[in-house]
Amino acid sequence: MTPTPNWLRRRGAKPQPADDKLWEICPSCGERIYIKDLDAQQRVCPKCGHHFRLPALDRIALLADGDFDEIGENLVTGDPLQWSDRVPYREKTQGDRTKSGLLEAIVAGFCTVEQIPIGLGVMDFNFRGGTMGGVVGEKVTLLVEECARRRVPCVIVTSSGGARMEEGMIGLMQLAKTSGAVERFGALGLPLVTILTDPTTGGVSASFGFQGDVVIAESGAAIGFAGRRVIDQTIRQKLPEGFQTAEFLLEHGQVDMVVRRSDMKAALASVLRFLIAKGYGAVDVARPKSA
Amino acid sequence: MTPTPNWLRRRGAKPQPADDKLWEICPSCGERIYIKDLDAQQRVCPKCGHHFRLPALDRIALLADGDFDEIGENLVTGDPLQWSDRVPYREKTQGDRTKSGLLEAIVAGFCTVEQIPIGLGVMDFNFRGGTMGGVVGEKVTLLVEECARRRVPCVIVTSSGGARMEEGMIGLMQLAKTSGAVERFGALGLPLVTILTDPTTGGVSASFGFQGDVVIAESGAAIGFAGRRVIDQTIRQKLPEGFQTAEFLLEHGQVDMVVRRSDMKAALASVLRFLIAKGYGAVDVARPKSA
Amino acid sequence: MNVIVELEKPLLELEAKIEGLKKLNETQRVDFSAEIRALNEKAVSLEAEIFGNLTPWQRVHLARHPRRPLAMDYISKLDGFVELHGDRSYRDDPALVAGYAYLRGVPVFVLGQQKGRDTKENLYRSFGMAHPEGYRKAARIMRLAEKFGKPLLTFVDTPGAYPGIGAEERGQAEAIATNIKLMAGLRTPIVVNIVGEGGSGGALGIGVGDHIAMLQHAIYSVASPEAAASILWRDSTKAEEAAMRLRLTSEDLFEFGIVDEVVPEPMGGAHRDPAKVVDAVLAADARALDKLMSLKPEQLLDRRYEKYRKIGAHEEMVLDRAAR
Amino acid sequence: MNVIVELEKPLLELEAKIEGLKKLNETQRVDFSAEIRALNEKAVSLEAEIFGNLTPWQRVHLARHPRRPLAMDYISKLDGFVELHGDRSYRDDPALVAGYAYLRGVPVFVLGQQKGRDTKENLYRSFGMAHPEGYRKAARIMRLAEKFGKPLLTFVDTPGAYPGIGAEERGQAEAIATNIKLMAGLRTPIVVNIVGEGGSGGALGIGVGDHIAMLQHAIYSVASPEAAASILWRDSTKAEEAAMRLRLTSEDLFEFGIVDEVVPEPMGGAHRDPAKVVDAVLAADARALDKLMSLKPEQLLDRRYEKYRKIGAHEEMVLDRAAR
Ligand SMILES: [Zn+2]
Ligand SMILES: [Zn+2]
Repeated sequence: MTPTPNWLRRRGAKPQPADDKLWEICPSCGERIYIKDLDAQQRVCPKCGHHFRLPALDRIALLADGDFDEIGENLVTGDPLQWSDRVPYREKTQGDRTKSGLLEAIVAGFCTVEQIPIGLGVMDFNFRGGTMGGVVGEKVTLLVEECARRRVPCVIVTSSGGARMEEGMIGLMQLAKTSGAVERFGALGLPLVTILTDPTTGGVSASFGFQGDVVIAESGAAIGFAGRRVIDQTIRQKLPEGFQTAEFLLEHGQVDMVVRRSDMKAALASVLRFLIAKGYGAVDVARPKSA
Repeated sequence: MTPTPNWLRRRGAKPQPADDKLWEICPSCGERIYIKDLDAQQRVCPKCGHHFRLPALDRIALLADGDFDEIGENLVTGDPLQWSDRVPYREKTQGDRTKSGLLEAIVAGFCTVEQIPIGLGVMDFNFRGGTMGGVVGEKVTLLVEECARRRVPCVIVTSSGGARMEEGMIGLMQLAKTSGAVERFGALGLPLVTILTDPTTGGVSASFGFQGDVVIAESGAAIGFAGRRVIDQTIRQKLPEGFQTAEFLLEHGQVDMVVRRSDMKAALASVLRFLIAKGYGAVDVARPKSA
Repeated sequence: MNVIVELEKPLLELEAKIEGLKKLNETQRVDFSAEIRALNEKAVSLEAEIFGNLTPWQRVHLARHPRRPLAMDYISKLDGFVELHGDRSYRDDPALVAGYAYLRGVPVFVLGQQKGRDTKENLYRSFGMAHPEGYRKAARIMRLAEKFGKPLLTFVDTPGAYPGIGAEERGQAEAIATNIKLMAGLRTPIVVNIVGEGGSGGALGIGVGDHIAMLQHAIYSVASPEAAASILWRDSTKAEEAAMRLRLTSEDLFEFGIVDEVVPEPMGGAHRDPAKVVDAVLAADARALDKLMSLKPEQLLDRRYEKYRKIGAHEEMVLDRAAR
Repeated sequence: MNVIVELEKPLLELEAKIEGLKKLNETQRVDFSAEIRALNEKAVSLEAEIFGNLTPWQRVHLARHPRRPLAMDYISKLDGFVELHGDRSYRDDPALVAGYAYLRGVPVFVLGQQKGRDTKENLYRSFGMAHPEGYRKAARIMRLAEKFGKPLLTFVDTPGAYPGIGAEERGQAEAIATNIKLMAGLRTPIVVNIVGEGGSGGALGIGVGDHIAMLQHAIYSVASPEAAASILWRDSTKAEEAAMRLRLTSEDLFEFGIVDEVVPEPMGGAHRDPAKVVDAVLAADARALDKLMSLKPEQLLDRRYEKYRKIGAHEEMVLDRAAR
């Protein structure tokens, strides 16, 4: 991985894992890998190529050329349901902050990818399983709206178990809220490219995840609508080999391409460069309402 | 059936069948039916409800309230390929004229259906198996263009084996020509309703047949793209029960409804009345280019 | 077993007894009117006792009551309903009914999630859980509604989108995502009715609109209580607790600004007087449409955008490096 | 067996002999140049003899020649081709390749019907016969081309749309009908290349455009000769006769105004010099695009409409009641 960029240094040190684990076991081939080796390899198993989940800041470092101007960085959830089960929701999110080093399950901002200016949102599974509550919905909406104002493409990297239970219907409504922003954005002739990474299910796949003009899936990612457990309980039959993997979705016509992490930046840049290239006719773009 | 309307009397007597058959055998139940009984029953088997094919003029009499103003009624094919196999194409079409009482495989014009003014095109299987050559394409195009000018819905009743072999690529190009007209018509916010009757396959199903805003299939009609023989030769396996019937297509999501002949006029009028009813907002209709 | 069906048993027995007495009163020429009056009073107080203070879990069961009016009970009371079938690509999905009709003379396209009344119909209708082809049929109808300038009326009643192999293979997520975006930008008024169960993204797939009316005892939830319990605690038997926490009742959602109108039900729930409830819902829809039809398309779309734009629950944190 | 493969055998043998002599000439230091010259002259006259006057049926086989350049041979010579997959609903169809690339610096969306080079690949690609999901993938790409203002470049090479149970169940007719209408109104330039077999509606499903270029020895027919013979005479062995009557060569179609440009092939067909043919096709496309890109959308669409509007073959008959 490239040396830590300035914006990342400004954010402060990466969180330390709670336990002082030195290595991880590859769930695919069983290889025992030193964490610092894994991190140096973009968290891809050096033996079998299995893609471990990537924290949002690492993903940004992987895709952005250099600086990253974050937006909505100080938004935190208001706990609208005053939720408390074993542990109050506010305590849970406090734990997620420690675990992920983030205030919420998405980091959004502006950067360039191979010199192409874009808005970039990256979800992080370490924060509440990447679930979408009011803050994720708000930040995605802000990002898309700001991309529209700046007339730049929008890229969203998803990793999410769906809508966040602890915010109830506020969570579900973020599907409609973000979709409204995506709809207006698309009408301007600007591209939304989504990158679905492990895992992308539920409300995030059923909203902006699959609303991309081009939908890229990362190798091996689990992608779908319903979770495996729910499907198991409903149909009580064996699921097919490779069910809900990126490759399975490609075969079933659901995604444009499956890309390995090492090729992701180049693939994304190629798609973006093409979509924004000067083509035929002037796309009928309304002027922005505010600068 | 209602008494012969004026426009039909003006066209002259119906053609007499070449042989002096008095009865037909129902292909579905084997019942022997006197032809005049069959005609009196809209050519529906009184025993099992099997729908025999309906000549274009009978179909118009069934659907139109009264008068029918024909357009393109004197168009005949120019034999662009100078086609001759066992019999020259010009002789074949001469035979079709005698058999069908028509100059070509479609009759097009304007009428009202339950007081709703529409353009109506009706294909006739007795003329070259209802195939589409240059004349059918031209008449469909004229009809759709004239519907656009008059701002009335367009209804097309199909019965066709597809593009006409004897006109070669001129025939195939009618798919593109008619589709161009349908595309412009649709952009005006005016409805195209198609009624697929037995049989509708090949180039007609693959153009305006399935381009209707609402697609109605007549009970029991064979509808599809490829002919059964071609499919048999390609896959060499048993075709499923009821394959390519109207009911099969309904189950597979291809048509909006399956309607019996006796209910067809009411069903069509209901759809048209709804689609043209004053709704929300002014549909952004460009003014016609010429009156 | 439905807990409401259990709860209401003594009430139904009492009512049967009253009916019996009434019949005797008429046929036997014996005067039971005093007894009837007493039993009626008892019934009213029993009803209030049973239904006066339902828990969220009981409300869930009321929303799933086997005799509760279903989508087609509303749709069939519109004038001249005609069903339109198919997604034009794969299959006609009976779990999602589509068509056109007239509401108090206004031509509308209609969508509804339809459960079955018995096992056979439930299998046919997949218990009201639509497959991707159902949502794609709905998308086709939405586009027709826009093209022909007809408002869209939807009736939501689903445990959720169907979770199965074929549904995943054919892109359940994509189908719902497409519909939500389509409804967000549809240039015609959309009135949504939550009449039974509003289950998650499967409900929202026909549930984005300008006016969201919800029956008093319908529920609408980010996930079914069973699924939520399974997701939160890996224990679907904790559904009752989930129901309590999820804030899925009409009162909750009205308070959150997620539903615009709560349509009252008779004491004991919609199934106690279906005809009246159907009328009340359609009357609410007619009022809402009347208002929406007067808006220009741009107003309508701005209003719809703002409606969802403001639903959230975020606070600004004073940035403090130590807190991160 | 391909009749051209048979016909060209003596020529290939002669050419092998010449190659052998050339090698000897270089390595053995014996001068065979006179012999080589004589054999070369013989080869040229043999080539002219074989290919100078092909029948339509032989032309059909030339268009189906196993070594003829296929869609991907053209597409892979565009700059930076990236494949995009899937119809987002059912399946990615390998018979219809989609993606984007640059043609002489111009960003274009690309569609091509791809046959296989061997049995295995042919099974994978369904012999270049697309299913409905292939046409629906194409439709998705067409809409992207319009949304992002990129011209569309298509390469037609198919015996026809796949005729099978699944294809019919999933609406082959609807899929093609949708595409033809979509292309008729698509607000971006469309350049179509008929490079091998143009088979019926299956070809037209990606074949409506502003400029139709056709390789000299490609064919384009209302139905394959075999299917036409079967339809006309219920005898598919009469395909040779059908080929003759159908007027399916580039010369015929240029005369009818159905193709706008015929791209010449080397003597003997495209497979005799694939690189040169691929270059010639892409050069023709670049010229066509250059012209089309200067038109305003309304001009472009009017021109496209008129192009197809005028294809016909009708005469006016003086109405005479007796003749009817
Ligand atoms: Zn590994
Ligand atoms: Zn019969």
